Amino acid sequence: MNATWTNLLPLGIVLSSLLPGLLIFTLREEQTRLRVALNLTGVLLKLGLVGLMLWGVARGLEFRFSIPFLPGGELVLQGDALSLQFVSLSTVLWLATTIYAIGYLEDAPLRSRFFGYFSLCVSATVGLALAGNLVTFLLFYELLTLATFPLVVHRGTPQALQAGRVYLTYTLGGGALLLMGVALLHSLTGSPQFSAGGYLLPLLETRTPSLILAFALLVGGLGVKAALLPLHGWLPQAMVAPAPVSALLHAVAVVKAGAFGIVRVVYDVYGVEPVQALGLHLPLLALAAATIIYGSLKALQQRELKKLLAYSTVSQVSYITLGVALMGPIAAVGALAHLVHQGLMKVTLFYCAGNFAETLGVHRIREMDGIGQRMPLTMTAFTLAALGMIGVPPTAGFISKWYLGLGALETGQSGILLVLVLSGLLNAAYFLPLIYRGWFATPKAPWPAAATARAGRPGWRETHWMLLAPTLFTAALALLAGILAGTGFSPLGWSQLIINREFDL
Amino acid sequence: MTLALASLLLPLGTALLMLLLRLRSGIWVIAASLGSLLCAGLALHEVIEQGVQTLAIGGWRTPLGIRFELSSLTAVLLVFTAMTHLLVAIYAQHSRHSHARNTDYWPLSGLLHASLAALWLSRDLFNWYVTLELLGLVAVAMIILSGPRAHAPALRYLLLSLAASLCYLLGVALLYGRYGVLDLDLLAQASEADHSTRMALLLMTVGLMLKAALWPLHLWLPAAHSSAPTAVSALLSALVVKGPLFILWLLWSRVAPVDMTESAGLLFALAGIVALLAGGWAALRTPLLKTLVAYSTVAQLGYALLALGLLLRWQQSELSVALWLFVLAHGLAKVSMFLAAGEMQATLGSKRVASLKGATQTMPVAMFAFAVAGGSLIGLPPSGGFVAKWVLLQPLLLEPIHWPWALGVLLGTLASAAYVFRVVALSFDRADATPPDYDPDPFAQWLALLPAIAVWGLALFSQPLILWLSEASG
Amino acid sequence: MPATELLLDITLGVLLLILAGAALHGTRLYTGIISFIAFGLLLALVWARLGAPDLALAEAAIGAGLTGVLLLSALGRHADEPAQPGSAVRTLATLLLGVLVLILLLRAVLPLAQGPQPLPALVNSQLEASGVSHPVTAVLLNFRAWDTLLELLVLLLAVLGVRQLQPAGRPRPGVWPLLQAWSRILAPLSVIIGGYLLWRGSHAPGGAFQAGALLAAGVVMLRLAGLLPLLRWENGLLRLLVLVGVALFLTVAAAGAWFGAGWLNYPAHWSGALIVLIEVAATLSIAASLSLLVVGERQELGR
Amino acid sequence: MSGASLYLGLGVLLWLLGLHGLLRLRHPLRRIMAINLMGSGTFMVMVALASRSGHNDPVLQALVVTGLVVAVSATAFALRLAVAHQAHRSRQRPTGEHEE
Repeated sequence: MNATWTNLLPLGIVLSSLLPGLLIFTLREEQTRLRVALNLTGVLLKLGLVGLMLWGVARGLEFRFSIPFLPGGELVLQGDALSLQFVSLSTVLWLATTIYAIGYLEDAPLRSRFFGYFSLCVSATVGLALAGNLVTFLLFYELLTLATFPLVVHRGTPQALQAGRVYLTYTLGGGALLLMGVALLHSLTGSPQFSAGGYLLPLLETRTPSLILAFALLVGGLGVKAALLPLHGWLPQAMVAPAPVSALLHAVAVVKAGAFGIVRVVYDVYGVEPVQALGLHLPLLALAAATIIYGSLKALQQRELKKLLAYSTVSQVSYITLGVALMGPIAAVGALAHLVHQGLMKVTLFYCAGNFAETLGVHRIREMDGIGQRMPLTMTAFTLAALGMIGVPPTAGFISKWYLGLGALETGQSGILLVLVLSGLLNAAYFLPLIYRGWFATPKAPWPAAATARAGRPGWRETHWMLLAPTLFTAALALLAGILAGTGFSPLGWSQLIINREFDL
Repeated sequence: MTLALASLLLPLGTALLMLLLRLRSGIWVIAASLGSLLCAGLALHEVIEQGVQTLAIGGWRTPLGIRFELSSLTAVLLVFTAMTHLLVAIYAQHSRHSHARNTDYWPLSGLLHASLAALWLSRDLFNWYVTLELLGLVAVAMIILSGPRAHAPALRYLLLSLAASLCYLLGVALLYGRYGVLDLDLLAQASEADHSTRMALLLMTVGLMLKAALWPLHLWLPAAHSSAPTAVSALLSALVVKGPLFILWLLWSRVAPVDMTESAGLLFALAGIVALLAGGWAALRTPLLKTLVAYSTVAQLGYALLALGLLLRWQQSELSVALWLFVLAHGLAKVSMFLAAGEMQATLGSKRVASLKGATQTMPVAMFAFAVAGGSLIGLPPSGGFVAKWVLLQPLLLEPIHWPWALGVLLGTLASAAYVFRVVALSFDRADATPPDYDPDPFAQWLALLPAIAVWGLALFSQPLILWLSEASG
Repeated sequence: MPATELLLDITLGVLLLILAGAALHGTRLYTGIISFIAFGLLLALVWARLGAPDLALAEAAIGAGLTGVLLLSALGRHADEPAQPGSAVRTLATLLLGVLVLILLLRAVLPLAQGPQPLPALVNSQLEASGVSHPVTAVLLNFRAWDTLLELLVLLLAVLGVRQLQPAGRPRPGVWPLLQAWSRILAPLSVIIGGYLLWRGSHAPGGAFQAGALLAAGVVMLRLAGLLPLLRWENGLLRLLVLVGVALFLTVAAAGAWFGAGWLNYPAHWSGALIVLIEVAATLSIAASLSLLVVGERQELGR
Repeated sequence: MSGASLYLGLGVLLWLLGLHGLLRLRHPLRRIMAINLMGSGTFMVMVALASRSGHNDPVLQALVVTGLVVAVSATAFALRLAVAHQAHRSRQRPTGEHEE
């Protein structure tokens, strides 16, 4: 393999967070400046590299790095349009969350370990996004599980440990299923590169049972991370993790890894035709629809803000699966756009929840009464993101739901429209009261003067700037993604590009 | 071949010199292991370049003399043995808890190394009996280094090991009586499926399975391996139990008549699955740390047994690759696990698993080593354990009729995940951390991490490795 | 074969079985051990009957002598075991299983009374080249010398193993005067016989192991009589004695490999001399190791 | 029935007797003797095989010599180990310490 820059760029993108992460492990606790410097260098470098790759992919360059690994399955990292969608999202949100986390964890213990594993997680996510075949995908998928675990149990309390055990039980079980599925497909054809339209068509006739079982195993394994219905139990529990972890990992990296995997399996491994021929999309569709409704219903019953957001994630991530399972190009555009939109909105919501908790000690929904007067900026961001989640135009959430609805009509699954409408109503039912409470209810007690060192005062300095800035940044991005949806470089535009390539339109 | 012999002789000569001159420093063994590793590596290179080599010892051809054979598998095993010895020797030289001071640890470890090398090279049934006895005695002698508390398990191990040798020897006697030769290849050419051959194979199999602690003859292992000094536990689990396995594999894949292998293969494979589950369950239940690691050896040997069984049942020689990959990956991972466990146990002052609370803070590197090695046992990519499992799974998954076996592998994976993460999850408990008795020793912890990293590195090296191993099994 | 011989064989077999049963199940441990020693002696007779005088010599020295001393001295340490409650059902089940296994084994073993034996002829044809005229010695020290080398290592390992036990100083019983008197005669005798066996080994039954075992028996006897001073492990001479067999063997092997003839390949004209040399060294090592194994004490085996 | 067959059968019987003793008996000295019986049985099979058809097989006899050395070394080690174990136990018991 020639070591040209196009070959090395995917590796560079992975290493740009991996190496700083490994270095951070070796730092002593009090080397704060060096740690921050390493973190930021990694983030900015990665941002630059991703930008370079975006530019290249838009111009039709190919980025591919490979080393020999298993017989018939190399380790391949490649940058295509789909992977870049996820990579860009992760990188931008990593930037925001790193700043957020530095502020959030100021003076907390074990920061070297935290940031070390945090960088590893991002590396695994990016690697998973760039994975060029199933074996590579599997590898990063498992690494993501391992790197996330220490963050879930970071606080080291019995409660955190319990959540960690649950998390591991689910994800390792899922990992084992995925391993079996990948190995099964590998035994049939090896692990060729992901390609639009899949590579299993020739086996459709002869290996039907194997293909069906493999699909079930793969979706079962990926469904754990994507929090599909019977496999979602870990996500609400994992909310004991510190807020930046919940924000980046459980709203974006981990759950999206599952959803992204489903996209890859359906489009680039099986291909649309075989999936339809085997009738595999229907159970997936039913599962996704059920999860959407179930998650919303559960969210309605929650009293803690983070738990509510967690169930909302369960519901919202399944939109992506739903869009994929509809098997039409328009729905697919909606699904891929939602991958980004949901990420931006949900991360904002988690930042806000973290701000409330850190500044004023607010964890429960009841305690949010009148919080908008004390923290207007955060509450504004929260409102924007929540409206997006409900799907109010012109927010990003509206755009993706619109496309999903159109897609459902296009493929004749009009029942799905009903699901979308119902879920929108449910979303409104659990988000609107929050917005109402925040802005219009009167606080039960006066806000504490300054609960912690980083608590600010009302106005522009309502909380630590490192907590506030990322919140506003992502909220703005979520808004812009909706308003500028028509332009070529919006998430929607990019999704269109991907789908044109996938469906060969 | 000269290089392979040198790889055998260096540790042997060093051990004898150390005894004679009363040298007490581990430097000598480290140097000898390094030299042996170098020779073994060169021997491997030679085999790859020139193909399988044989040596008639003393110039006497078989059937009269004893034959050495250097295949690529043998060379890989020589490298593996030397590497493991080198890693463990560096640890033992450095660690405060190794029982290497004021004992015969060093010469014994040299003799262990030489015995293993002799076993890998030999292809003579009776010569294997002597090497098996050597292995058994040296293992027991090293177990009792840890003091009188180890005497009871050591005695039990010794007696069972002797009985197993005699089972094996009776089998050898029957084969010799039936065919009049002792060389493996000559037997392979002559063997027929008659009553004497069956009985001989049965006897030898029982003896070898007992020595290799293969389920259901594994009961001696947990106590023996967990009561040994840390460095010794590592060597025993990584290497000693693999010796009999090697002979078992050669016997069944070369000598046994085909119609016997199919039924025996089924039994082996079933025993392998049960070993995976029973060993995993026992590891999950035990309150003691080193016992947990020892039970994990029982469970992991189940994979090897499963691979052996299926290889015999379906006559698929590529499954030997899976078998030996399991052995290599398990060996390295187990070295790391035992060293980490021993170091933590000694520093935290308790043998219990529960004492590892908060170990990620008090002894982060050792705990990390334990977790990383555990990852390979579970088979997480990209570790050596993963590659081995992958190679094993390929033929299992290809035909729907074989899927039940894959289910067994899946369950085994989950069982190993359960016992590894039982420990790992506990170590994150910051609320109630066990304070260390001594200052943790960072260098020893890093040494424990080294083999764990090596086993993950094995994955990147897997393509040539698979090639060499499949050449040897073809 | 004549009926008398068959009768003798059957009698021997029945006696052996009775003694073996008594060794395991004799009511007192002491009885068991005595039966076991008697079993060893009888076994030596069987070896002689079966045309294996080499083995008969070895068995007599070991089975009856060394193992007996070891067992008896171990008995001093052990309390007699508590009687094991035996249930009739279990005994019956064991018996049935035993009979079943026995039948299977017999079916496998008995057909072997006629089997191919290519090796004896081959040994005889190569005997000239081996450097010795006794076939067993030729096999042990030339054709399968590698086995013998490893066997010496086994012996060494046993000594090392006992060393790790840090054996407790045995309370020395008052020496029995008669034993002292006898051993003054027997011990030199054992040395002489041992030397003779060693020398004879190259052309007739006998050899390093038998000679070493006899020498060891002599040493043990002298020690029990309190006539032999302790040799400390610190003493280089003792270590040299224990190691010389293996060391010399290995040196010869390595020299062979180095100077071209090949691993364990004796140069043609020297093979007889080299074998004798190795045998002498091996005898010394075997004698030293065996006597250490049997009567070695803390000072001899300790640090 | 020839002498060789007789001793072949006897050897197997001794081997089995030893095995049974090893599995059933608890006392270490008895078990060690049982193992020695197994050894003697095995050697008897080998020697009987060596003496079949009249002429002696020197290879088998040599193997038995080697086996005998191995067996006696291991037996001696086992006996010393049993003694040491016993000594340790009897040292511990009076002081009332418990083994784990």
